[in-house]
Amino acid sequence: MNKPQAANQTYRLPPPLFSARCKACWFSAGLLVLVVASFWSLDLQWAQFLSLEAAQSMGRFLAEFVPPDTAPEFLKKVALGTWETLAMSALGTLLAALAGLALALPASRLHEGDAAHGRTPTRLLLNALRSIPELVWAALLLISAGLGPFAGTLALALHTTGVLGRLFAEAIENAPPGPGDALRAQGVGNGRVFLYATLPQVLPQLMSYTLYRWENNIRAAAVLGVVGAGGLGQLLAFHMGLFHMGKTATILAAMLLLVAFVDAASHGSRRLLTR
Amino acid sequence: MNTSSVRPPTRDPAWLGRVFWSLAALVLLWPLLVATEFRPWVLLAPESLQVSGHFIGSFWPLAHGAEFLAMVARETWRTVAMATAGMTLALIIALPLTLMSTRVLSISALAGPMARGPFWLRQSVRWLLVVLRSIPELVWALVFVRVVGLGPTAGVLAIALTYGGMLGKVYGEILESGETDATQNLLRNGSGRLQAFFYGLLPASAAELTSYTVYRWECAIRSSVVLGFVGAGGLGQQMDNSMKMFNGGEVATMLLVFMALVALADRVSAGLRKALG
Amino acid sequence: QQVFRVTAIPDESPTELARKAGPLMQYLEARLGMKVEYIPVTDYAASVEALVNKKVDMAWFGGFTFVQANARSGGKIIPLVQRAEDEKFKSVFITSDPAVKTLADLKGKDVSFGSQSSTSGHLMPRSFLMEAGLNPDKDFRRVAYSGAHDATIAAVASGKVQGGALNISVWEKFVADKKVDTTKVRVIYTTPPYFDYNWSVHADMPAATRQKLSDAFLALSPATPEGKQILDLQRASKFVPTKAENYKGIEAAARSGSLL
Amino acid sequence: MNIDLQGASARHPAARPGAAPALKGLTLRVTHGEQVAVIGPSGAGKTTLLQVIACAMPLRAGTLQLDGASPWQLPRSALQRLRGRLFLAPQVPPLPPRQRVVTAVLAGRLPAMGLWQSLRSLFYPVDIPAAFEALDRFDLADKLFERVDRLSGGERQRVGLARALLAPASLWLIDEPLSALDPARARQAIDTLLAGARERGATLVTTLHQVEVALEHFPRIVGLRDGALAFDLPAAQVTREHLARLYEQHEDELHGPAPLDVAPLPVPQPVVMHCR
Amino acid sequence: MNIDLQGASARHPAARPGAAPALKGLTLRVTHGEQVAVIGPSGAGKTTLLQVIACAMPLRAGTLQLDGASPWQLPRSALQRLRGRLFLAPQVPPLPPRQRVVTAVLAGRLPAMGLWQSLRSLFYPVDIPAAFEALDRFDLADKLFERVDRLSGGERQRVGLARALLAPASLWLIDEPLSALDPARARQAIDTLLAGARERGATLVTTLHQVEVALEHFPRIVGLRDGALAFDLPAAQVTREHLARLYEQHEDELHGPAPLDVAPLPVPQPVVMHCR
Ligand SMILES: Nc1ncnc2c1ncn2[C@@H]1O[C@H](COP(=O)(O)OP(=O)(O)OP(=O)(O)O)[C@@H](O)[C@H]1O
Ligand SMILES: Nc1ncnc2c1ncn2[C@@H]1O[C@H](COP(=O)(O)OP(=O)(O)OP(=O)(O)O)[C@@H](O)[C@H]1O
Ligand SMILES: [Mg+2]
Ligand SMILES: [Mg+2]
Repeated sequence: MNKPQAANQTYRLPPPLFSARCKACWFSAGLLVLVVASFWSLDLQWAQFLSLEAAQSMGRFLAEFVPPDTAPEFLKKVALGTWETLAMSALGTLLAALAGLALALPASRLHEGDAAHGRTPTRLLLNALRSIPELVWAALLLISAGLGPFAGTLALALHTTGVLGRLFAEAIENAPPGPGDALRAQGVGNGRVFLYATLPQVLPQLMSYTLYRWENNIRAAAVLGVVGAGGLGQLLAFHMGLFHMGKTATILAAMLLLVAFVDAASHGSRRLLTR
Repeated sequence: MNTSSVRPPTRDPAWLGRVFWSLAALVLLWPLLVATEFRPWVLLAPESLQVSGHFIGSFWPLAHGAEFLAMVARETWRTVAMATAGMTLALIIALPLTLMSTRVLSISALAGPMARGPFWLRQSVRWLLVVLRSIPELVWALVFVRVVGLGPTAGVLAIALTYGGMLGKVYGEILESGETDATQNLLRNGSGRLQAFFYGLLPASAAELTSYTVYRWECAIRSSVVLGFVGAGGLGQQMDNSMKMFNGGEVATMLLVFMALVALADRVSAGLRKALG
Repeated sequence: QQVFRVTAIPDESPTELARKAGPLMQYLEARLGMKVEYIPVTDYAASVEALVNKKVDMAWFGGFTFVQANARSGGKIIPLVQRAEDEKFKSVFITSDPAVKTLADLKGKDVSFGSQSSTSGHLMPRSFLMEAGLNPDKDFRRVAYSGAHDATIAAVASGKVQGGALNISVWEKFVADKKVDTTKVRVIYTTPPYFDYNWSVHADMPAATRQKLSDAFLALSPATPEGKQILDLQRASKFVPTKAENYKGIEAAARSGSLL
Repeated sequence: MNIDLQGASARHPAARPGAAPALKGLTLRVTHGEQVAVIGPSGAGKTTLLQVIACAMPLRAGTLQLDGASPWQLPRSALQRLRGRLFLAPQVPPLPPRQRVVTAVLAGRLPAMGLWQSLRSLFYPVDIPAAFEALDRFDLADKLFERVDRLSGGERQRVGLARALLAPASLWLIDEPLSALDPARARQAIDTLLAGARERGATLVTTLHQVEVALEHFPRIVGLRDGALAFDLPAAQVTREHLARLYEQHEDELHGPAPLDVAPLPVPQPVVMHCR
Repeated sequence: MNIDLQGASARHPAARPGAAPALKGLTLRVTHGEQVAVIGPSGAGKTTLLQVIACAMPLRAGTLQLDGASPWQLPRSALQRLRGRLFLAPQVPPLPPRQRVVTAVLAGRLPAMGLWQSLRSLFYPVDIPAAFEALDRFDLADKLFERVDRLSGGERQRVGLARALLAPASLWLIDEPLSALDPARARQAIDTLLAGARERGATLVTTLHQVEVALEHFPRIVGLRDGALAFDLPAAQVTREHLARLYEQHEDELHGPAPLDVAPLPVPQPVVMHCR
């Protein structure tokens, strides 16, 4: 057929990626140094961890967990704490998803020619929200919102807004531009391009980010209890501190169930969405 | 040509479902608001405004004694080192588990449902990941602290276990949510799983995987701060003290350090994305 | 054994504890003739586990933590000495709310204890509240655990909670050092006395070492400059011997509050 | 809408530095209501040309005027209004997966809908009959409530085309409308597009690879090669030689005889031009 | 590779419950080295047929045998080995963005490469000359190191086709290879595919919308309509009536004369069949 003659075959070799490749070398070297320095400077005592003695005391410790406390009164308390944790994390995440979406739009460059004036300040705000751990937010908010789950909910919402806002913005920026460009060429404004072209593409991703954040927040909600923001965490800190191992076991089991439940819910919703 | 004999439908068949689900969402929301005592107006009550205003006012001046700053620098490094070491171990746990659990890389799932064996393997890996991450790192740390005593080992191990679970899961989700046509085409043409991963899946989601990893590293820093609260040392312990004592200046300085760390992580992430994109 | 390790329950901020421990460790080093190391912890339970598992040789316990350690080790923890003040220790309830005058006024308010494992910050105040007919779990709006006595003062002073219960000696020190504004934060109730803190060791410790240790503590006197410095830091007039029976009352209180 | 492109050059922003520009010095005028087919080999710059006209890509050199106005000099709101009068159907139908056909088709009408109405339409499609009718003209009415990612390739392409019928546009830019269609559906699609544009008085610029279809249905043919104009003639005047030269392979010496046996061309027929 | 499909029915798993199956009771035998073109209206089930043969979709009813073996009864490793001998080029080229052309083309050879070699190839392409030669046969050698998302539509399609030349396959299943190509490139592509398959002794099954190309180049034509076989004839025996009936619109009464004026068909020429 049209098979070219060998004599005419010329091809270029790949462009020498020397500079780029070396950037990569530098980066890898830096990363390696960081990792090595971390392990070295912490002087981790693996020997102590892997010793027979440690295994024994670990075994003893775990043995104390049985039998879990199943007194009905205590179970009621745990159920209440579980519900409070669930509500805190769910509402916190919901608020954060709404606020995050609202902030993600100004924080992303929606298309190539977008000047995106609000991008830098919005990202700064998101970073500030995100860099403060939930626990610290909770401690700050406990002062003005009073003890209890409301402060915890707000703390989760604030921190998670920062996280989700950034993740959403990145998902939006990474969405395939084709559908959006087609509408934009028709003069449709940014908001509606988002609703009709970008959102249907990124929605599963946004949902799965939100759902996975929800799982995170359940664990965070447990931590929040330690500073007095209610939920399972408060019970956990109390009983673990007092060596009530049976009760601790019950609480941990409740936590596991809760996360497994959220995991299943998240998985199910994702399946529904990507069907 | 377009005088249709078929009459256009007058109703959207999806309508009823939509109304139902919107109402259901509203009905579900109510008990949540009750359970969390959602009363935003208490934030604006004069006494709480005064209390929080007073505390925020004490943020200035920032604590900047040389000794304090040196301590903060030392503890910051400790925190970062704990996070880095924990993340390294977490990656070692997560990578093989991810490859084992991704549905896209399942050959038997190329057509219809997955075969029994691989399905249960995947499912058990998923469960392992669930167990690893459902116990908060704080609890792992409390357990380890009790068993082997204090120090960073407990913190590093706690981060490694929880984050291994989380990374494994989210990597899987990222890989499955992207475009999978290319990967499936490779598998269908008979390539191996790892080959399909490197040639089809990875190029499509490398940027996202990297930025998620950097983000997790940043989360690990925050976690090691939280672990400081139970005695793993680092910035968290100092933060705990200053918070408890309402020492606004110290709190503010440390908050600024957090922000700087997060900004650094962000910068790294953006740079990597650019290099990979 | 090369190093003698000591720890203390974190009832105050760790920096403060480390400051208090310094001179005492030096003194013990001289008396025992071996290196003494102070290991700070941030968790009451961790200090209990540390002595029970012999990760440390001696620990500064509150009454309740001692009872816990004794129970967990099967009665193998021995209290050596305590401060003279600890024989009749007290707790105080403080408030910053002008409307609160008596314990009963705390009903429906937010109240903060110290750590849940604290004797003077939680167990005894709770026990006396129960005697006064108040059930903290039902009658207060919310119960918080600040974790340490000084943190309780800070929480009350900032208005985060309306009431707090803490160790009287920390309170008196804060008042003496003028670290708290007494026009705003006042004491509304002081509890009857009870036995509290002690220095405990594990029963597996050789009797000779135990003897040396208690001798060292009992020999501390305000007459020598070194003794005075240590006793001041420990907020003690002198150390006296103690025994496990002294803590039966606390154990009973813990059991009746189902905290043990 | 009138298009006036003078000496237009354009490069893709992501193109590598050494690469030739995708359009070089192209001059083209299309008057109101005209129907033009753009043909040319793969990589000639047809898609780029449509993008330039759709104001989706600025020019490196030269000028573009739409109805006498330079779009890139307009204030943003005016540019946006101008774009509302354009309709660009890309080569690959730009359909977000999981969207339903009815929503995807109604999206063509977005420039004419208020914000509130377009929000409402996400919950309950505003004008089902219109969407139905547009789809019906492409023989696809039965897929009205199907999800777009469950359609076959040709069905998807027709959904993309049906959008045009709902767009409030006076310039249609359609990129390879027939690529995934069988001959009968292709004929129907091109008839519908031509008739639709004619009914609305819209200018129609279409790129095509089906030379016979172009010659048969379009009064005017623009040949593009390597980003430059190869010819711009009434369909009746396009000869086999024109086409052979247009599609000639790049490595001339290698494929000596190939360019001349371009697919058997139908004898071009003079076409009655309605709206010229 | 021999294909033996008996009474095959298939449904897409995501299809709505009421929808008709995409393939209904299809029987088709293709012997080793044969070259078959599948034609039919949009939505007829052509893509589905290729997917079924490629073992990408299980059958609802009927049987599939490849070289005498039932793929779905094979153990998994054997099935994967079997797949290594298939090559399926989807309708839309499955190219991950950001990948370079050379890597995308070499990916066709993955089944024949060890893991280590394929990893190495990510850093430095293993066989640049092979990729170059494959691309050159599609007139695309100059884009060897371009990124795939910076190609024009037709270029991307040809990258997808060039993979076939590197695949160690004895059955090529190519879905609409010409949709985005101009006539000259289309002819070149089809020539290359036919010659490539012949050289390797591979069976070739291609879906096509270009009826003339199918009739001219393929010895055997399979007509598919509504998931069922409309005809299965040597190219020389396919008549205008066959085609008219094949592409007839669904709403017959609406488009009375349309089906008969299917695009001008070239007179079918008997073709010498080499590998039958
Ligand atoms: N996004 C892009 N970035 C860089 N270069 C591009 C991009 N898109 C196309 N090109 C290059 O620009 C030139 C013109 O491309 P264009 O898409 O306009 O061709 P076309 O005529 O539409 O071809 P086809 O018929 O294959 O669709 C080609 O050489 C192509 O490689
Ligand atoms: N993923 C899917 N889910 C559900 N139904 C589908 C899916 N893909 C295709 N279908 C339906 O199956 C039928 C056959 O589709 P198929 O893709 O095989 O058609 P085709 O002959 O390739 O058409 P075209 O020429 O348009 O590509 C069509 O009615 C189509 O709507
Ligand atoms: Mg194009
Ligand atoms: Mg198809």
